[in-house]
Amino acid sequence: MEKDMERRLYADTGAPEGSPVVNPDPRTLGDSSNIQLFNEQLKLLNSGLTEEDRLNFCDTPPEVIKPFRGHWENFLNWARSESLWILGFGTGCGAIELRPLMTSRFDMYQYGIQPRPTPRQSSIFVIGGYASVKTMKRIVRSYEQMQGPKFVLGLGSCTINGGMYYDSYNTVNRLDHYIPVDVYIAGCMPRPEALLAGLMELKTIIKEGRGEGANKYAENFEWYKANQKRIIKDWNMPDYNW
Amino acid sequence: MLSAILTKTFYTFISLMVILNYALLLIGSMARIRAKVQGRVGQPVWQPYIDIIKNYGKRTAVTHGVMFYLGPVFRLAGGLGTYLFMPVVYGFVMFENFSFSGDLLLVMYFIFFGQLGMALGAGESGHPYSPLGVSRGLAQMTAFELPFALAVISIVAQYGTLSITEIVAAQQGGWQNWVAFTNPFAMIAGMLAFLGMSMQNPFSVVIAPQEIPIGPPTEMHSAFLGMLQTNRAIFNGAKMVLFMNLFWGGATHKYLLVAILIMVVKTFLIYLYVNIVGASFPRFKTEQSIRFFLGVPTIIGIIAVILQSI
Amino acid sequence: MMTNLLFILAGALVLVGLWGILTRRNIFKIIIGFSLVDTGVHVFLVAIGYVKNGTAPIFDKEYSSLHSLLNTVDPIPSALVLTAIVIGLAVTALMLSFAVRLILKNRTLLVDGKKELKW
Amino acid sequence: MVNPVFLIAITLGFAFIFPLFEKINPKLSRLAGILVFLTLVVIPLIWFINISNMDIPYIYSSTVGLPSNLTINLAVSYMEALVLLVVNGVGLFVYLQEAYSKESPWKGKQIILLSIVMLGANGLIITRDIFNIFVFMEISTISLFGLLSCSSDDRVFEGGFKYMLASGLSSVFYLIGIGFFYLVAGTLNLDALPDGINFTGGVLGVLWPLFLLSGVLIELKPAFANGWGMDTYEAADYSLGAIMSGIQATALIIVLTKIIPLIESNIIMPLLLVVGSITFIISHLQALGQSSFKKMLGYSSSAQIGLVLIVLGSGTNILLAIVLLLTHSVAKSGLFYTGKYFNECGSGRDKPLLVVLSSLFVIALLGLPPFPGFGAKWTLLQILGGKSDVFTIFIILLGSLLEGVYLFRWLGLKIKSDRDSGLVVSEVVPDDDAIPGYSSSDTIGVASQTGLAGLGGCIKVHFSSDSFSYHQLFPALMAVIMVVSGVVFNKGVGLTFRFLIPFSGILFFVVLDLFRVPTKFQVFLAIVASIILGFYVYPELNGFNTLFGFIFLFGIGVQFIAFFNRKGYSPGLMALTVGLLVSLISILTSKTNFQLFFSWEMMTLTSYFLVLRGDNAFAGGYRYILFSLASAFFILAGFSMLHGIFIGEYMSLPQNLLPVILIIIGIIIKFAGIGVHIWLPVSYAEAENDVSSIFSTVLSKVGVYMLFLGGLYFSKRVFKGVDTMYLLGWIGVLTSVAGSMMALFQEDIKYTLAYSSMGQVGYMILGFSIMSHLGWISSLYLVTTHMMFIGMLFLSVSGVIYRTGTRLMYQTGGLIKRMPLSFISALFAIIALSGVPPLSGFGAKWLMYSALLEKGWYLQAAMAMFASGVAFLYLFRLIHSIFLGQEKAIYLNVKEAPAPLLIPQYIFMICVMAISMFPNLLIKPLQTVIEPYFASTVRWEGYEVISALGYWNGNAVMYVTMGVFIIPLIWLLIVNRHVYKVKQFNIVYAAERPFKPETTHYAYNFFGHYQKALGFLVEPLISKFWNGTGILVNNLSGGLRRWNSGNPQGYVFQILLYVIFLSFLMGGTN
Amino acid sequence: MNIELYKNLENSFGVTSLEVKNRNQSYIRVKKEMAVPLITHLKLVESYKHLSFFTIIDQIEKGEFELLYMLHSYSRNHDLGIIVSIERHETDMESIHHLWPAAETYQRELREMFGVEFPDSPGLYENFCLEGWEGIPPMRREFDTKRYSEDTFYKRPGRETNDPAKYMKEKIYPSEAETW
Repeated sequence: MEKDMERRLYADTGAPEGSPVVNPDPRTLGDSSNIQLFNEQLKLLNSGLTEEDRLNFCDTPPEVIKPFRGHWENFLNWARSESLWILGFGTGCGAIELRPLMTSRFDMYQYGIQPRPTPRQSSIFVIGGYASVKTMKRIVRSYEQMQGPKFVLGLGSCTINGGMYYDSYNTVNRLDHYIPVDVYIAGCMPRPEALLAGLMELKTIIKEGRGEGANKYAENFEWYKANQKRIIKDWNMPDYNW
Repeated sequence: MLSAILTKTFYTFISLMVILNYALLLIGSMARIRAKVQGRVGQPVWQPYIDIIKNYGKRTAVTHGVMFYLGPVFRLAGGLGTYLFMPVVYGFVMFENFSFSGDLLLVMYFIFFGQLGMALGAGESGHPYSPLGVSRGLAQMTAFELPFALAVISIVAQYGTLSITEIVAAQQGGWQNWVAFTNPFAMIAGMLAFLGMSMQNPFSVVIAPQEIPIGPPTEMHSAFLGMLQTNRAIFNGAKMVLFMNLFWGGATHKYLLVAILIMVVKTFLIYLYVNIVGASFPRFKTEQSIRFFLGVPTIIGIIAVILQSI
Repeated sequence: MMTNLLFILAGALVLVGLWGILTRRNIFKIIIGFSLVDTGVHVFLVAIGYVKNGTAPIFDKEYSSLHSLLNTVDPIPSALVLTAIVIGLAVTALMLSFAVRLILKNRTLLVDGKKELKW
Repeated sequence: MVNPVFLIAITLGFAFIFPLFEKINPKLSRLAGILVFLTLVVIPLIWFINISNMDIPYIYSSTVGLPSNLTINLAVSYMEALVLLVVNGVGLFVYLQEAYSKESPWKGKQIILLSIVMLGANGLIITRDIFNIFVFMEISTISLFGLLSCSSDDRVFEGGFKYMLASGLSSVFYLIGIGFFYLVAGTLNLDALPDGINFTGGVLGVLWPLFLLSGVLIELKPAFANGWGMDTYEAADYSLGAIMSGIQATALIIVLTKIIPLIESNIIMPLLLVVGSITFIISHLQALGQSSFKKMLGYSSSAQIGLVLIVLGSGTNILLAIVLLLTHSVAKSGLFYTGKYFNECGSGRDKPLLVVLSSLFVIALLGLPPFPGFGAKWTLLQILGGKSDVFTIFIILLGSLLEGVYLFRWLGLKIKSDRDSGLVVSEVVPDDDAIPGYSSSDTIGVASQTGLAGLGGCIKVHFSSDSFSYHQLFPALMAVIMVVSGVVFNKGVGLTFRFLIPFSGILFFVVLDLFRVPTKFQVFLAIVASIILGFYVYPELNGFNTLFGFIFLFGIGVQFIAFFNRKGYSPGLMALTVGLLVSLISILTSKTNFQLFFSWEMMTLTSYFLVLRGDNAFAGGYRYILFSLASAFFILAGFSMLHGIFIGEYMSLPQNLLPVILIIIGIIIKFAGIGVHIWLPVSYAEAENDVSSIFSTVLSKVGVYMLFLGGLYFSKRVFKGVDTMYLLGWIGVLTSVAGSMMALFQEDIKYTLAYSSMGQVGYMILGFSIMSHLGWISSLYLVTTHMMFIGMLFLSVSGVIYRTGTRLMYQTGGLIKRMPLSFISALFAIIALSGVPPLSGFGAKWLMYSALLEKGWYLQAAMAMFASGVAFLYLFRLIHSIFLGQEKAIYLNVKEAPAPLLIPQYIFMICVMAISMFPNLLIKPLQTVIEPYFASTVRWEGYEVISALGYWNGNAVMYVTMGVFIIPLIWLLIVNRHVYKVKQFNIVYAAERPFKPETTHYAYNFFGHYQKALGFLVEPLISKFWNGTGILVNNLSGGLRRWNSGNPQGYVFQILLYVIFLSFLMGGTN
Repeated sequence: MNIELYKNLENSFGVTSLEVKNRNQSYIRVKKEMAVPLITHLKLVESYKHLSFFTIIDQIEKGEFELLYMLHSYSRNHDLGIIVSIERHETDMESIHHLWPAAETYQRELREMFGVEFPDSPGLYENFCLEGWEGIPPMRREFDTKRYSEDTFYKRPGRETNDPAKYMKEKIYPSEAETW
């Protein structure tokens, strides 16, 4: 049954067969150019904000939080994987593919997956299709507001390489340069089954302890930030959105 | 003295464990039942456990201030308190909790404790949806409190006591002695009020997913949310136990386990009733909800009171 | 008879005077009306003390007897009238002076020609 | 002994010689004038002292030395001496004012004329000859016309002409009357009236009283023939007004008292009563619609004369009439003068002396304590009540209320600040641009300034030379004399020395103000004073009194600390507050009805002036005083019909229903029961913050105290088949529902709190009306604890207002970070107030519901629960809108509330916590208090209180609550490993970022949906009703005003009509 | 389009080159300075009360922008397009927001996408779609979007691009393709 689904999943897409794309290693992809993020006390500069606004935003950078060791962490990872709460933020056309998952045909609830309206409570962010620069800004903010451990699922070819909008002045080509992505699902658009398969894949990743996107983001914070700031011109948010 | 305290602590712990686990399973199974009704498979029965564990297991959290931090604590304390001031199973010391320190009025007012704390926590989060949800919830609360109060007053008038234990005691001796049958108007008013109290459709104005997604706990997450979920279980359990005690004869048997089983069955049915109503109706607007409760249920409650006082 | 006539005269004077006060709008006519009323009252007072065929109330040797006392005109009303006339004169004079000032100010002879004070 | 004729000789002589003097040396001549007028005062003083000391009933003199029937007699008794003293005193006062006035001082003819006016008045008072009365009447009127013609306002000729016509007519009538009288009596000498003659037989017997009375009454300007007099008042100078109303009218009343005994009492008494009542009510109504101050006072004089006529007509002691008359005479002339100064200087806010004086005169005029008129009115009503003359009592009180309406309106308008719109603005939320200087950079400066304006918006004083002239000394002297005489008189009526001593505290603080002692030091002294007061009254207190004494003393004493927050001088503040405290305590220590009512009125007055200190308090103060007066008058009416002492001896009182109803209505108005509540929110809200806190905590309890004082007397009274207490219970519960509902929809914190107090007092009333042990305990428990937690809440909010400068809740927000201590205090207060366990508020709720259910008042219990739910709503709204949510940029630098505001809060909080932990600390004393009335229906097991229905263990609840709170807290602290403290914009905002706290803070129209559902309950129907009543009265007044058309002939016609009316009255009674 | 109306407009506003697409749709051209008077006239007098849309066509070959105001008349049941040519380097145009408040949104968009300025139009410089865009407006034809994308966004190596038509012919519908 599962195999069957997987077949269907990849049948219509032009993307190569195989497992979802792994995250790039940031260190191989250039430096954080000339964007200064921190001051001497390792506080965020929040240079996009006015003096007045800075009072209203927290200026703590994200931290790498070490997981527990051993069975306890495995147990927690199991719980995390079995209780995936999706952030209800439809960033692109792919968001429409989320709806069928809630219906009785696909019923994601049986896998412990359910939608949540606020990033604070969600653990998985489904980027539904192309991410324009304008949306990217909101994606970044929402992603940073989620509490770790948190996972990102890139849905559709656009998130992988820009898809049919690869030459648009306004669509990012590689999502994983801006936020860490755990699973990509190729297709334009992938069907709900594909999405479901991607979620299952994510579950295994989490259970294996590989779903450390949040820590990766914190670790490579400057690189991600530089990439984000490179495209988001009017950065009027704090540097890290708690 | 010390041994008495220790015993009491132990009993309290047992009592809490029972209600927590039962209520979590109840929520899980009810979700599954609803799923079946909708033709879905539905989440596992133990899904609430996983969710709570996951939330407690979150690695980071943010706090907006002291009240935000304490809000869920208040909420849980409210739920625990409400539960602990009631006898759960009639006739067993282990499950009489702290019902000796206050009567029905205490329980009714202790419900406010958690709500106030939660409201304060939600308020300090600074998110506009939180107070919006709180204001809706409080407004609706005053409305359903009226029929509920009338029902309670009717029962008090009927039995001449405010003690829950005594109310339960007065209902012993067969189903025909239950308030539900000796004082049906009070039961109807109370059960209608219970719909509002459990915040399911059509009275889900607080969470209101389409308008103010999730309402008060918008900013609540991680362990805070875990705490709220714990409370949701315990508080729900407490409310159902309260209604069981008030209207449905309480739970009693000479064997403890059987008594608990009776409690389980009765509360399950009460919860089922709420869910059936919830699954069948769309949501009211806040003002419609208020008008609803101050309409028919209140009139029924008044009838119940008048019938008892003449 | 004579006394009654005097009373009637007094009453008539008072009524005429009042009529004048109430119906005339000319300020001087009102004052004249007022004088008429005054005079009527004076006549009334005099009439009270009147004794038919009485003599003037002057004390001398002839009138020392009780009998003669009964035939004198009652002196008290006369005294009253004298005082009242004097006072009435003063009031009328003041009234006239006020009236003159009023007319000069309002440029009208009518008493209600220009009302500044009311309600 | 001085011969009375000297009075006439002196004045006349002075009038002749003065021109000569003035030619020689004007200054000296003026001094001589002082001497003469002083002599006029001294002579009656000597008489007065002699008569009272030497028991000489009469000083008698005949002008020519002939026997009394052949000459004109002058006679002075106790009464005449007193009246002369006052009238000549007023004369002296007028002389001093006018002869030494700065601009256009009186010279030559005016002073001569004044002297002759005095001659006339003195003559009127002392002469015993009917015709001589006429002469003096004419002398005084003619000289008055002379004075009028010297007036600065040239409209005076119009007015004077009308006056002349009218007074001419009246003298005509009087002459005719003399004629007829002479026909009947054969003499005009009052002391030589032949015995055994039937004065009133036959036609002549009707005619002479008719004409004599017409003559005198018309001169007294009775309604509905008084228009001419009012027109004269309008145009005449202030001094002339004072002369007309203070000197002439008084003298004429004395004339009346000379004529009255001649006429059979069954004719004259009803006549005077009718005439007086009509004049009293109609003139007050006419005064109500006046915009001209002088005319208003004129009508008021006319009305006062009406009152005196009522007194004369009711056959009570003539001395009462005299006292009322003299009070009126002095107060009215004083008011004419203060009015003059006010007219010269506009708003009186910065003229403390003027404000004080005019307040005193207004109070004296209204017959409120401590002035003689108060005792007189009280005695009068007692006598009337003894005769069960309900109608007259009603007329007198209604008239007094109407008088209060316009006098306090005038006073308020004079005292109000320039910013005060004079309207009740609670319903209108100001525009957005009224948000205090959001864009400005030094916003905190603005905020603190407005905050200061709110708190320190006191009557600013500067005794600079231009605002203070020695002219004001004379009114001041008059006021002092009046106060002293009032105290003496009221002492005669029934106050004891011991009772009066505490009131000297007011004087003490007034003196401190005069010496400009800083407020902080005064506050310190006030605290000391309240402690002394406590020791002073402690031996006299027992039972309820001890409890309420504790509440009053402790409540106010603790809140005195908050006054330390004031800077500089707040003149009058401490005097009034101490006065309030003293009055409250005196209410407790009163032994007689009179003492009780005296204290009650003192309480009303001091609190009224405290309200008026607020910046926008005109409307609030106005409503406050009107409703308080109405309340006091209802209570007064009740007392007067009680036939016994109200305090503590109710069981022996006659079982009349009417006084009970009246007293209860009075109390309902005082505690702002539903329907008569509209005064409460606005006055509490517009008073200064620390003052409103005292009002809400302490003053609101005084109505409850009165109920408990009446106690069982009120119970078991059946009104149309319904127990009055049942009705009162419903009023209580409806008040609490209404108060809570209205508190819910206010944007203004102080209005919220004010309505909240109203609702809570409703609970107390409900508890009382249950009339059972438990009910009373619940009521008293709530009284005590409510004092504490509303104090916490009010002071906390005061701190916020002080720091932020705004009272609108939605403008603040997120202040928890800036003012954590205030927040904690407010939090505890709202937990307690809303009755959430484990704090003491739950105790109150538990006791009350137990009592209600025990009593069988089920629906009331349900309503009370509903109200308490609603209370929870507005309390949450309050704490959320102010302390939680988004913080505004302008309040970023707001500091914690000042310590003087925090300390009382925390004192209260400690008390609340203690009571919550150990409820028996409070309940057990309450039980002993109630023991004499009801047998206890609760019993104790340790900390557990057990009623017939349920049980409550405050101690155990507290421990369990702490347990269930602390254990989850510890769990949370363990589980939460990495918690990041974030700022206010770090919220989930639909992936956007917030830009403005103003639009992110959900606080405005917080319960909009509730308003949609239940808003119809708070439609301002009651306000509409009262506004409608106000408009109705105004229209009535307008209509009555129009009767006086200003046409001289019209006035003549009115006079004739009046005479016909009188003749009907006399004929009717014959 | 009613020919009399066209004649009228020709006389009064110098309208040229009527192009009738069908019974319900016509296009006319007008000079830049007469454009707004003409539109005002059409709205107020000639019942073209509805602004269907307002857009720009970049005629880079002619060196001009064609502004297209599409008006609709309900009574005539007729769409009238008014084409106004402006120089590509003189990109100021009179605003019509006073006629239709909605025009202000169009103008905001056109300012952002083409860099055509409409002085006095409210909120003209507020973000419409792009946030903080720098450089030449992206809808201008001299803007090379592909190069911009390559410069700005990280290209993922290994991506193949096919011509859709060719790809469909070859891979998806090879048999039907012959019949096309």
